[in-house]
Amino acid sequence: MILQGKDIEKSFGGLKALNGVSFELGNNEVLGIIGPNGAGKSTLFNIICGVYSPTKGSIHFEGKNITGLKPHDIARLGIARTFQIAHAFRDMTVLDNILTALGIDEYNGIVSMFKLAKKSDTVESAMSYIELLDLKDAANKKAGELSLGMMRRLEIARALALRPKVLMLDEPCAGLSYDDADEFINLISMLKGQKISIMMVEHNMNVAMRACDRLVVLNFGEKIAEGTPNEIQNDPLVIEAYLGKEE
Amino acid sequence: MEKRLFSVISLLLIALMVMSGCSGNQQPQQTQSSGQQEQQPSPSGEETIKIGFFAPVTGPAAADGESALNSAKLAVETINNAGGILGKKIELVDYDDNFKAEQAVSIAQKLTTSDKVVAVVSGSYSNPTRAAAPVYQQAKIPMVSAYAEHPDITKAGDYIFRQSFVGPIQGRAGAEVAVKKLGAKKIAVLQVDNDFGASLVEGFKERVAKLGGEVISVDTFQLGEKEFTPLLTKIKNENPDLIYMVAYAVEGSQIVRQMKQLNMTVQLLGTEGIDATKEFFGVLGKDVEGLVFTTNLNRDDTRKVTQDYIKNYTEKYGFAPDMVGASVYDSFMVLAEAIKLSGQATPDAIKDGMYKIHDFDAVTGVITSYNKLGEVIKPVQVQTVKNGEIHFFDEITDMEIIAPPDIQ
Amino acid sequence: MYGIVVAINVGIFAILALSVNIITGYAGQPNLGQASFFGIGAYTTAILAGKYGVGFLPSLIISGFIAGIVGLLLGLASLRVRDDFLAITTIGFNFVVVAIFQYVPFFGASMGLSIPPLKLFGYPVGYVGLFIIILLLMLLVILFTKRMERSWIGIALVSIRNNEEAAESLGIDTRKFKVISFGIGTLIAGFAGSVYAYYMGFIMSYNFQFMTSITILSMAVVGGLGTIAGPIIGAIVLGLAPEIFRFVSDYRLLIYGAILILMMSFQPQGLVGDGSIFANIVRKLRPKTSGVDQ
Amino acid sequence: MFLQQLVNSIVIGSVYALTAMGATLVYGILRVLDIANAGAYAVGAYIGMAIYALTGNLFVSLIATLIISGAIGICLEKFIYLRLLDKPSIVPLITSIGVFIFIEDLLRLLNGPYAKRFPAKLPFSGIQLSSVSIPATWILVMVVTAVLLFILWYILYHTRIGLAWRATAQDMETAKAMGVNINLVVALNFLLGYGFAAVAGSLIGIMYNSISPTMGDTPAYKMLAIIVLGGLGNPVGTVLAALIIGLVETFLGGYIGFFLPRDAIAFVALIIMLLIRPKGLFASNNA
Repeated sequence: MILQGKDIEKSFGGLKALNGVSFELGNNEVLGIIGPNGAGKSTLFNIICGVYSPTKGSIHFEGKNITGLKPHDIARLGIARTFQIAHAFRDMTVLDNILTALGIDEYNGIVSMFKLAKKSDTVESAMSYIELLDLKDAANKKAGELSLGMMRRLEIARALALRPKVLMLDEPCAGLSYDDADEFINLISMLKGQKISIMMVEHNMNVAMRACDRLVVLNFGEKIAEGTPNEIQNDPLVIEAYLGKEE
Repeated sequence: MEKRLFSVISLLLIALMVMSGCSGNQQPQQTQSSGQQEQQPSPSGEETIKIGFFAPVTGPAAADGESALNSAKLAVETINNAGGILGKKIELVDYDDNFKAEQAVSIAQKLTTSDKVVAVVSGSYSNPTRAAAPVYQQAKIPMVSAYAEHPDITKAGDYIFRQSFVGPIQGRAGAEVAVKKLGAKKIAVLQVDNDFGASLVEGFKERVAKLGGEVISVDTFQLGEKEFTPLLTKIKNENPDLIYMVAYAVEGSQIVRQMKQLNMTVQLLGTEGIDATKEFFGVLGKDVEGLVFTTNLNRDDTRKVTQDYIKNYTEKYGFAPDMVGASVYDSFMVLAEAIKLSGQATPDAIKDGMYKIHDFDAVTGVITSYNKLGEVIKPVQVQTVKNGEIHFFDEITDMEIIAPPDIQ
Repeated sequence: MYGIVVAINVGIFAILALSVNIITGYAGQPNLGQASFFGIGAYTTAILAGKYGVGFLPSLIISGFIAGIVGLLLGLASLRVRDDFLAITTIGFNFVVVAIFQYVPFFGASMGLSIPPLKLFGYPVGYVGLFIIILLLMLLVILFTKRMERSWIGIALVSIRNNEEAAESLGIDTRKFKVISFGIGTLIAGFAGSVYAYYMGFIMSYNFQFMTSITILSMAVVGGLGTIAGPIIGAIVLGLAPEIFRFVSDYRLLIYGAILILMMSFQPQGLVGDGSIFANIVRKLRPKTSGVDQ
Repeated sequence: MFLQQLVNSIVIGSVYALTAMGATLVYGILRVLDIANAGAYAVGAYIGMAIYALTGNLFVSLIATLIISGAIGICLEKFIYLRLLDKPSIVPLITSIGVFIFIEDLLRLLNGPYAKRFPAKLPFSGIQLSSVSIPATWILVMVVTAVLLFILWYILYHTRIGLAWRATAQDMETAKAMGVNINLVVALNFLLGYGFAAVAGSLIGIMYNSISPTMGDTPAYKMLAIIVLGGLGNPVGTVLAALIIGLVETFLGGYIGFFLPRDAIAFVALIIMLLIRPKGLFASNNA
């Protein structure tokens, strides 16, 4: 087990967005968080990444309590993330986008931050991530000029460049075509081969079923089910949560 | 990457060369600054005497700038129509400083090096004039400051003169009028917060104390302020005998109007700052009856220079001149007189001529002389408004009051 | 001589435009109060050199550091506000600083402060000497910015400008870097202020008003934010405009306003900014380089 | 004295409210800090004076000022602002400063630098209640401000176009998706935004009996402080903030005297407020 959440509670004003949610992410596992709109998926995701701090409960990473740390601290510990809405650095080239992540060890010191960034070995290492995600032709293009699918790949490449132990993906397939989504699922299995644990929020059931080893289902801020895709598929509570609205 | 840095630097150098080239073209044979200041014939062949001028024609003080420029043009026209000086015509080289000290400094350089004027009149405020004064001093080109008040201006050196009273003199004169003529004991001061306001109030407070009056409150406001009711309501409550208002026309006119709106009838004493026919009296019309103010232009002066100036200005521009205009006009007349006295139109001769001026008949009164610091010695005029017109009220000639600071 | 004086003016404003460029151009934090740090630098020098007879180099350095420290503090305070709120906070800061200069007698209040002419090793430094000092200072600033652009801090700042959340997710402490950018940008403005004080010989609070901040920022924007050549070219164009258009003196401001409108309408990236006509030409002419530093 | 100062502060506050309303409206929709709105303020004073001199009817001249200046605003929007919306916010800001400088200097060239009178004859006279005086011009300012703000409030909260305005102010993309005619909303916004500023300019001209090309200088930045205090783009907040600033300035000046320039007071208040409530005194909750 690499990442663990215990009884996480979060309220905004009077509204409870999360109510006592716990989860565990095993080593080299792909865990999916699913649930209907407003279930609290994104809130949970943002709490893990340090954007919000929980009202109650705690997060542990490799046994260490990381509750309330800032996003940049969490990134430095080895938890990388992507965003639901593409967050590429649009004015920067694809290469520079990746470089940004490679500087993670240099941003702390006032001297080291003035070290040259584009040393040949750093650029080489950046190029390896670019090649890994098949972005080589676009390496010197501005990120803002990329297609949505490419931008998502860029974000994943950038997150991987942090050399994380855990990769958090926020609806990585939203807005992608069927083919792109397919490609994405292949990518996930490739990453698994590289000993990275993955936790993803996914709205698209189909993608979640295919990509994940295990799923956690949220509804109205509470965990209503947990298990393998097969178990979840047949869970009456889950079916009700997803289809209940149609009544 | 390196290449780009070089291209930036070379671009910069090219720009600089172009710039220095520009100024170089205008003065091909002059490599050293202000070495020999011989009077040179103008390119047209006709010999002229070039006099430089700068004023805030654009920007927040554009109204004073225009008054100043109008009078500068009128002065040059008047002199030239009378045959010029020493048989030569005057050529006006005028610039707009946009109310900015930086621009006044570059204008000073332009006037002294590329335009090669023999003397300069400042038609601007203290900040630009004060910043430019050392440049003229260093270039050894005499400059006459027409109406800037800052005491330090003339301290730049012996080539710098002032045509208006240095701040504290007018303040002392105001105190004299307030206490002795208007019989005020308790006085409230309402002051614009800049060097003009500060230096006048300094002299005023000192003299009021000496004469046994009391300044019960000093309130300041910033340039461009329009709303005085909070301050006036406060002053009304203090019930003073007189309000000493050190303000410019725009603010001063609002003070008068708002006093009226608040039914305040207390006597008001103003300064030359409000002496702007268009800006102050134009806006107020007949609402300023009984106002008394210190200035340097006496409208009832029967001397021909003054009456001619008022008449010619009004004819040319369609409205009556103000203190700013009169001071600028006089600055040119004084320079012309200095040239006549020394018989030569070179900067050094003009400077020496300025110190020789004695009992000169200027629009703004008879100038006794300029002291060693370059400060003018002349009486302070006190004017009042009667039936919507500006008239003589008093004249302060007491040397104890009007003697400017001098080099010890 | 006139050319030199104009060049000094342009040079000082080029340094200022470069300084605001670090905060607004690279880090993307709007700053409409840069003139206040320019003023803090100038007033520090006026007090040190004018009142206490401190020499040029110590005055220059202390002026820069005081401006930089105040800038750090403003940067810290500004972390609570963003974008347009930050823009207006910096305007407010400018007004408060000018008010302090204008009212506190120690700062000369409404009478301003005088600065003795600059002397080095006992010899007076004329305009030419001052111009060389300004060129050197500008060169230092350019070299520094260049280095910054190519190092991790430059990448961090640009990433913050692009997307704060994403930068944070990559281990960049955005708060720290924003504050650092304020510190560096205002430090440079303080240096510019110090030289300006020597150049003018006399300063008043009016010189450091909000409108001066606008002038500085306009130069950086018109030239091209986030580039090095941009602010310099902007300072040259907008700095020379009032001098070039002297022959139409009455219409000078009108033309100045029109330049701003036209530039922003047709070249909002600035004259040499990314995607401007000029930058595209350069991009086409130049062979592709990998941009690797050895 | 207290009552008099209270009346003073209400007049000052109403003037601020009307002046800042234009910039608030523009910000509410376009998210542009519109310094040029202060240009409309000065233009409005000149147009108002010219039409009043022509017709002698104050009511007609105020309405005409509103419409003509509003039309100028729509032109600025169509030809300048609309194409800058996707640019970084600094670009429209610098543009609006350019427009402001241009307008101010154009006024100086057309009308000369000297202040001019705006002597309007009012159909009623001032009020004198024991020690409190309320001049006729003040009554005019307060009444016109109240009427205009009421009309604005009615449009915003009780008409379909007002609903569309509020939807657009919340989120322009969503409003567009929901079928709101964005062009119409933006045009109305500029009509009112510039119209209000122009009427404010006219009223100030009458109140001080003085108009000059540079009269927009102070409002140009002061209204920024007020619209931020009011929560940037929140019309109701702007009115409250304007009244509060009027009150604070008056009572500080009236009892202690100004230890800072009056404008600095507004900005000090602003900075303190931003440090305590970073989104403005009256920021709407969903901001």
